[in-house]
Amino acid sequence: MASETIPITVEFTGGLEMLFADQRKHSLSVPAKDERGQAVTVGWLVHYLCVEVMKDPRKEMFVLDGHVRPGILVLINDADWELEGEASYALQARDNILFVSTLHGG
Amino acid sequence: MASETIPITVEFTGGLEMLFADQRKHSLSVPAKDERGQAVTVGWLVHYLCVEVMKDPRKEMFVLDGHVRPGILVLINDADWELEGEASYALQARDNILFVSTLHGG
Amino acid sequence: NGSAKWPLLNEEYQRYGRQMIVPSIGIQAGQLRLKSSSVLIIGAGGLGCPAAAYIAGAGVGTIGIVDGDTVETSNLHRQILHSTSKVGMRKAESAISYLKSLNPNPTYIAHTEHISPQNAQEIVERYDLVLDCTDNPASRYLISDVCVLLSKPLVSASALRTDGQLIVLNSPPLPPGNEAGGPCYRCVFPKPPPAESVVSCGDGGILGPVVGVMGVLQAVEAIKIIVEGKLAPSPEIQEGLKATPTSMLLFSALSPQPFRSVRLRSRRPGCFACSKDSGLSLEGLQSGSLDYVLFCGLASSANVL
Amino acid sequence: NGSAKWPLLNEEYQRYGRQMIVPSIGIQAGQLRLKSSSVLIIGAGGLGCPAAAYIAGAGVGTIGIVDGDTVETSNLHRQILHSTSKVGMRKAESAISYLKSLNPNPTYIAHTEHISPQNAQEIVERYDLVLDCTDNPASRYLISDVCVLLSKPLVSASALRTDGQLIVLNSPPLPPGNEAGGPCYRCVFPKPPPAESVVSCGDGGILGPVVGVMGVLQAVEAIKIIVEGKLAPSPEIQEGLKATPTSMLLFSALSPQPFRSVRLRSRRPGCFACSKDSGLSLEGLQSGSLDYVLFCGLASSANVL
Ligand SMILES: [Zn+2]
Ligand SMILES: [Zn+2]
Repeated sequence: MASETIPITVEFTGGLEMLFADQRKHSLSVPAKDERGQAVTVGWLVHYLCVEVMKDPRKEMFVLDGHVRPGILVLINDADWELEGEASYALQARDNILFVSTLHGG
Repeated sequence: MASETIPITVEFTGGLEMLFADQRKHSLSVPAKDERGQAVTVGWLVHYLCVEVMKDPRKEMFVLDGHVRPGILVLINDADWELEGEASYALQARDNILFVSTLHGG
Repeated sequence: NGSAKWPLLNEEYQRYGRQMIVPSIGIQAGQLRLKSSSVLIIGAGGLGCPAAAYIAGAGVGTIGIVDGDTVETSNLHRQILHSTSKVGMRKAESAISYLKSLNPNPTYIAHTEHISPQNAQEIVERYDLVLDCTDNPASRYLISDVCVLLSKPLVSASALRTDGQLIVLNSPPLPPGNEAGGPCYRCVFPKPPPAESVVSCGDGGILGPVVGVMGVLQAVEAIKIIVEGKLAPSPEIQEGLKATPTSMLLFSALSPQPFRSVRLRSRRPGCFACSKDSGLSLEGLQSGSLDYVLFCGLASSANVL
Repeated sequence: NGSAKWPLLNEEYQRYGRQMIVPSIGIQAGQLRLKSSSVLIIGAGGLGCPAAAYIAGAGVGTIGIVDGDTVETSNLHRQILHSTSKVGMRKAESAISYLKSLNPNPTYIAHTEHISPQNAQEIVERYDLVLDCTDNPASRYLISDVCVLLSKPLVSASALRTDGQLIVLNSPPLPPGNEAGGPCYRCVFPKPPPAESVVSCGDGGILGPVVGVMGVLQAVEAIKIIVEGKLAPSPEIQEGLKATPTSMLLFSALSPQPFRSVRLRSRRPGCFACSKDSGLSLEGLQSGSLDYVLFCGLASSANVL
């Protein structure tokens, strides 16, 4: 049980991919439960990405004060995470989590 | 068993929707088996759409000589039906079948 | 005058004939709506140039262009209304000289200044619909706020490198406090990004046709809003409206699936701009009590369009 | 000259700087590839106008425009390189006069005639890449065939009413019989549509920015092919290539999900044009043994661009 994992897809766009080795699409297997035995959430995933996946030292370009930094939209299966319970949303197998950095150029 | 149905989505674009009451997206329940007890195929669906769904009398704009007319692409879950066995592809629940009339204007 | 038998001039039937016969435009109703509407394009750069060309081509009656900049050589790979001989000229005037030669029928108004809290009301209130074609967060918050205060639908786009984004805001454009209105920029982005995370096209680069696609798509959305009669919903229609979510279109030119639509929220309860607790007012805007540059951080303040 | 320290002129660094710093372009390699490439745009209408503007803006070295038509007022809502004062002028020349004022650096070549089996080889062989911006099936089959025979990648788009389609064909442009090449138009559409099912923009109507979006997207695809070095894969690269499927981008302006990418096939075994059993030859084309108008049916023959 402790080693049960769920497959998810994480994508970055709008320049965020540059913080993740220039890779837009990441197929990940994440543990089904966190260290306290709770189902893993998107909030957990953000921390996991920051600590385990992101090699770029500029962590503050992704997470600021413990939250996804302002100007980044989080989409769960193409819907704003605010429609899905935000950070507390429990990850399901084959979920697609998309992080979009808002662009301002024109 | 005889009344078992499968839910599919059929879409028309590129002007074909005008032959189908100007409706681009149709949610249909089709019988799981044809009159001979075989799993229904896309070929069966084309005939069904032509006879049961299409109200426009210009049938030859959709089916010609028993086949989907030249200039219409058939996509099964967003892939050319030639990659999926063409007319003999057996429909699955929640399949999306898209008919695209090729455009020539510019 | 919609009841007149030939409500358009002969030249107009010729010029707009190909779009008038598109069923969703409507032979005369749609074209008359375009002719009687007014559109403000804020920014005559990589987004504003292609957007303006198609909005003028389609026969929108009044078109305003806001830009305080002058044309530079480095603009020309993507700002296709300008030309080499216009380097040094005001962008708003350069753009209008092109638009007049494409279609002399519309009334064109050049606003050769950057949009600011002081001039925003005076400029925006003369138009029915606004296109945000600017290039920095401070302008984007200001434009959204003034569109909420003046009940104007807002078509907003942005681009950088090989990516683009498009979002229709405040549509339907209902008064602050009416949760059936479309969300505003602050509903989607309540806090501005840290200044050091904001990259301009000047610093990050931009592929010309990438920003071009986004600008043309702004014209598509603007024409749809006008032709479908959604500029200002009548009070009866407002009664029946429910909370309106919006969607954002993402474009990544290098991706095998280059476009993606994502569902965003409807108006945010407690939004600083569009909720019943709104802290915005036209007086506050005029008096300078809202400092957008400070709000967005100084690093992005170099060039407030 | 890629090894020279400053292989571009000072004006070019200024003009193209914003796109040169996009990582996928490459500061100098990508820009030099654009400068040394040549692109043929067949059709200076609703697709060709915006495509040409961004291809010229980006600094492609040689740009040819093929069009036998003259500018009409009814073109101007969507054919944004022309202008009211150019009504009656040859479209190819009108377009080039605009392009020169946007960017004087490229070499521009006007082909003021419709493409035909007789002139196609002579025109197309001078260019590295072709954009099909025409408006009828006979031209589309002819252009695809000649691109297969001359090994040119082909970026093809079309539009009608509020819909558009985009497909990259013959990319990589390997010789007929090499199944690793990209599919051609005949692989996807082995039989032409019945003539009575073909609707032109003149008859069916077209929303200007809808065809505009498709034309700008053609420029995006053309620039990607050039910058990524895919114009003519070297023999070593050809060895390792596998069958290349293609995809088609569908645009429906009125749909809540306006864009959709669908996967199409790779080269069709037995394709009349690109398989080892190809029935095509340059001699056959020249001699008129292939009658494209007859092949596509007379109803579409009124205006073979
Ligand atoms: Zn709001
Ligand atoms: Zn072929």
